[in-house]
Amino acid sequence: MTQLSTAKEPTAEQIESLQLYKQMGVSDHEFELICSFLGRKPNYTEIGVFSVMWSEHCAYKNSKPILSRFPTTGERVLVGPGEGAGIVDIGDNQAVVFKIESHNHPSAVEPFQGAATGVGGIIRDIFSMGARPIALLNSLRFGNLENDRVKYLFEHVVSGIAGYGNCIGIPTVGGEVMFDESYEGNPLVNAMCVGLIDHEDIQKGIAKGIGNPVYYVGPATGRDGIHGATFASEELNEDSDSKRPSVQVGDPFMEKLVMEACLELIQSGIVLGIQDMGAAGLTCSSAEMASKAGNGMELYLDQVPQREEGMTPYEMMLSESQERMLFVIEEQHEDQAKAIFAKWGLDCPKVGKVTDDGNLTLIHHGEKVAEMPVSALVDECPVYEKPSQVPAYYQESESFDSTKYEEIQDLNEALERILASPTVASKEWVYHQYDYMVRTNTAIHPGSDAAVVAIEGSNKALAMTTDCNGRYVYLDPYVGGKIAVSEAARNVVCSGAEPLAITDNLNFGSPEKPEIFWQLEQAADGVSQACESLSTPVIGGNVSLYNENANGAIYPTPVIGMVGLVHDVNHMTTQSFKTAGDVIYVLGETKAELGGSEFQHVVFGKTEGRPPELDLQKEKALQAAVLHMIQSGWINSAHDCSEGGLATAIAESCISGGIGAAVEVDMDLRHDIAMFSESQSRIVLSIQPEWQTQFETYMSETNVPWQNIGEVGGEQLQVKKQHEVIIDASVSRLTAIWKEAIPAKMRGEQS
Amino acid sequence: MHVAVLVFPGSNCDVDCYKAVEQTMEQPVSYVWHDKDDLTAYDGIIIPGGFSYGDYLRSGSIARFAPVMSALVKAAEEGKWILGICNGFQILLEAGLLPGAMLKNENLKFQCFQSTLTVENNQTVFTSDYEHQEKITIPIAHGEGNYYCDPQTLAQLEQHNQIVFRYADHNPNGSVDHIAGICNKQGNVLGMMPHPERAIHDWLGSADGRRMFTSILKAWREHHDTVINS
Amino acid sequence: MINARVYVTIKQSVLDPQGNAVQNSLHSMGFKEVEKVRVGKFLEIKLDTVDRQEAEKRVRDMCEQLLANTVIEDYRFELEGL
Amino acid sequence: MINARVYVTIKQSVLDPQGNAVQNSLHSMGFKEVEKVRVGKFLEIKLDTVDRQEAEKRVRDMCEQLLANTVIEDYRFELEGL
Ligand SMILES: Nc1ncnc2c1ncn2[C@@H]1O[C@H](COP(=O)(O)OP(=O)(O)O)[C@@H](O)[C@H]1O
Ligand SMILES: [Mg+2]
Repeated sequence: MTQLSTAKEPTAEQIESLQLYKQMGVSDHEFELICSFLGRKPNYTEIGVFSVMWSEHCAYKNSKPILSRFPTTGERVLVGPGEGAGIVDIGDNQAVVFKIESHNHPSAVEPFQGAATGVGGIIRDIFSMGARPIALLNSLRFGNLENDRVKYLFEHVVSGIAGYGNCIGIPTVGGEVMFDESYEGNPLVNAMCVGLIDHEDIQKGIAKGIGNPVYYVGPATGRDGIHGATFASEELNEDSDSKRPSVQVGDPFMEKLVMEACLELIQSGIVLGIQDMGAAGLTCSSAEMASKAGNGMELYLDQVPQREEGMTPYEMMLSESQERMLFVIEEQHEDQAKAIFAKWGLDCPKVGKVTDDGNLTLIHHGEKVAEMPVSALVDECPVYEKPSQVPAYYQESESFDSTKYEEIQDLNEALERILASPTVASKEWVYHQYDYMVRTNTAIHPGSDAAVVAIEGSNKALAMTTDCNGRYVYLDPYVGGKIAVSEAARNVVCSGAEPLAITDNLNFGSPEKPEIFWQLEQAADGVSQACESLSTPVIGGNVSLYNENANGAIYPTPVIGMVGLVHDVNHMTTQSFKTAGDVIYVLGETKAELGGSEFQHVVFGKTEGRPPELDLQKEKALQAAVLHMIQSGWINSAHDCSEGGLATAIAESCISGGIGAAVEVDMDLRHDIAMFSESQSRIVLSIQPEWQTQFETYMSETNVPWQNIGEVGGEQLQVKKQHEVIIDASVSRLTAIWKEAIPAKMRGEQS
Repeated sequence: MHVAVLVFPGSNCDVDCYKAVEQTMEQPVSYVWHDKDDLTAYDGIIIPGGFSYGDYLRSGSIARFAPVMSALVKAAEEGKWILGICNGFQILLEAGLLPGAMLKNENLKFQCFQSTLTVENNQTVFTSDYEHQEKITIPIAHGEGNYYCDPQTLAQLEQHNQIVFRYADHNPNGSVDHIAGICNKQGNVLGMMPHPERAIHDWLGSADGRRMFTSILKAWREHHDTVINS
Repeated sequence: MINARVYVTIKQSVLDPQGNAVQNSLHSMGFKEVEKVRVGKFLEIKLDTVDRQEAEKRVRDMCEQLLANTVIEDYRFELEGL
Repeated sequence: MINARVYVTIKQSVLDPQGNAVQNSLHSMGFKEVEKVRVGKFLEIKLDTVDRQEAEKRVRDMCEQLLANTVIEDYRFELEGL
């Protein structure tokens, strides 16, 4: 191997003797392995390439054993984890493609661009499968919104997401935002994209056919984002600021052109393999494409478009410049491809060739500057079974009793405080900045349980949501994991859809800490259990570890992105109460469960104890019943009880319907607990009186507990319990509180 | 009636406009690429929303130099009906086919929601199916919809009844005199920030946008009949 | 090679939403001495030309046609030979 | 009264999509001599103060805290006393 002509770079000897590989996150043991795979010491380019390929972000070296627990197959699953995105059959030769991805660390450093490029990246994952992206969602976590830095992050993350999605013209239809001190300094920014595809158009990222050329499309490669993948695999600390040059800038206009051109190219039928350049850019896309085909690849780096002068192979290979794609076609189709790209004002230089030697070989200025076995890069990164240990806080919480808090008397005030809590308050401030209507298929827009996007030319639609309550997961990762999946499914069902599958984003602290690793294992088991039982396999996902701040790890947050199928658009259902006189029911059972609740947090300033329990059999029965009744046409509104409990759920149905309700519950619980407990597997329904008999007959034949709790109508939300009025508030007042909470905080007003 | 939907790099409501024409007017409709220089085949031309050329620099500023724009100017002079929606409105302003200019929304944020408009002029080919002063619900989705013109221009707009739509109860962007849409003096070129093509079915939140398209069709039929009968 | 520096500013008579927003933020951050903020654009353009006079004409054309919208914006520019 | 003129530019190594778009557009309009365009911001700030040294410090703070995003932008400014 020739030494690099770039004299400034350290030599192979220096890399070893000065242990320079350690700065790149490569351990001594890994370095030895790399030397043995190469049969010599790596040069600077090679160690750089290995370091990103063997980072957590690309190799999942700490999380592989966890991910292998997930159920990933099912009758409808066409493509499971491993490709850019998973694919699920929805009948009529169509399929839905979706995936979620995190951009936490870039967003902590530069929120606008960090979030924007997160959106850009996940869109590329979808269209590189051959699918037309039809919707975006995002799941966000920030610290306390009273804090100025948090406001800054929130403001810019949201405008970054808006800036990218609006410009490219894909509607952002849903998501979630939660605020908790635990995310201070380490916000979570997870973006999800959903696409539609015909079966025959499904693409794989595979470098097929020895001798075939490899093409590059997209803007020139610059020095941005170098080592982004490693950055994502480290804790944030004061040094993070010095890593700032790694910030990438997104260009959604460019991505729109690349997307349209690639979809046209794919439609032309000549593509053999295509993959986006995401984390670790050229390195990861080339190595993975070669690996999947069992081939090698040679890259001519001089042909790679470069934004800056004098870029080294190391820099080109590690750059994370955005909006770039790599694809393989037969040489004879080159003119056809060039014509398609030219129409969109793009060029597609040939930058490489598929080879049979199993190596990733880099040629620069006529010299071979790196040569590494593809299999070593992609498959041979050691996988670690980290030690795990039950954290002390978990053991202490065993003996927690919800009734230890003094009873709160003024439930009007408590409800108002919960509605004003940014986690529960209206997210209009967020989604009014998103174009959620473009493409004119958004049938249920943000503001209900799950968003619904109609499938053009059919009678079907797709429901989609993201969910996770990190407080529950923290208190009991196993139960919290189950709840995250169940809540997502419940949201999808409430919108009138059959849950299909999930994508997950595991946002956790440092896996080097045994307590964190335990959280990861437990949460993954909970997610798996729920997926098994609700028949929603995991078709893809993303892992983001090392999410820590000065106070330690964030709450473990396995965000679940779920998609469901609405079989008939007439089944679409929203959470809002519709007509005076409709009868209100609550399905499910309310228990004394305040651990991890919004009530506990808002009123007592605590997150402690046990999270709500969740019985998957009961959950499944509840969802089946509700879906059946929605499909039977009996249901006017459906809303699941989540943060803030029953009182909040009913208030939300009133607010979004602009109408009151008179409710009377019969529960053997303290008033405050009855109203704000976050017991799982509950749904609030409203139905027209004419369906009452069918409804009650049907429900009596199920095992699902249900109660007629009142009637829609008037301008007040009044709740009685055991004949006593415990809540009585005007809907307009509640609406104002709920809508104004976030805007007021963003204007800097004191609450 | 043959309708053209212009497509610039970065247009993203082109598909929506195309569908709206199909679903409301049931007339032939074609996408016309920005590099074409002939629009003679079309009776009506829609400039859709989106982010032409990324809307970098100023919204609509770069699109205005596309080859198709000289054909558009010609079509406007010939009295053909031209409807610019959102980014299309911005392009018409930059091209000087309509007076005034667009500033960033007052709160500097992109804003997307249903807005209530007052129909100020129902005497145009685009609005004859509405009542005068009718309140209609049409969504907005823009970051630069803060219409500005100087006082003289505003007076002229008033005088010639060129203000077609105003925001009724809440001005979402700070536009002068709550203007949401204006037409040229001849009345054949209309630009508006709200998206009628997004309001053509109740399940989309409103069907009030349908009548813009049916107005155009009605006008065309009347026009056509006069041509045939004369 | 000539460098042009182009300044595009919103006309005095036109409301500047961005300037107002920046001004408000600065106030609430405690910069009470700020009386007025106007936000404009600043473009740096490298021209492959040596003829200063020609460059001046060309840059003016660029401004008139594209870089500024003279309905709401003023512009001025400086040239700097290399 | 002191006037500050603040120039905020995108760092050389950072992608400038706006600059690229303007550059392409100028090319296709026939301004072939244009080699490179970078688009930045230009702010004019009126300060109610007389102390130049103090003003310098304050404007620097404004730039660092709000006017420039120092992750991707550079800034410089000039003061002009009245
Ligand atoms: N970041 C976001 N982006 C888009 N929509 C959002 C976002 N956050 C919340 N929403 C929307 O606001 C509504 C309420 O969200 P949430 O309180 O999480 O609902 P639920 O508890 O039913 O899951 C949902 O329709 C959701 O899609
Ligand atoms: Mg939820």
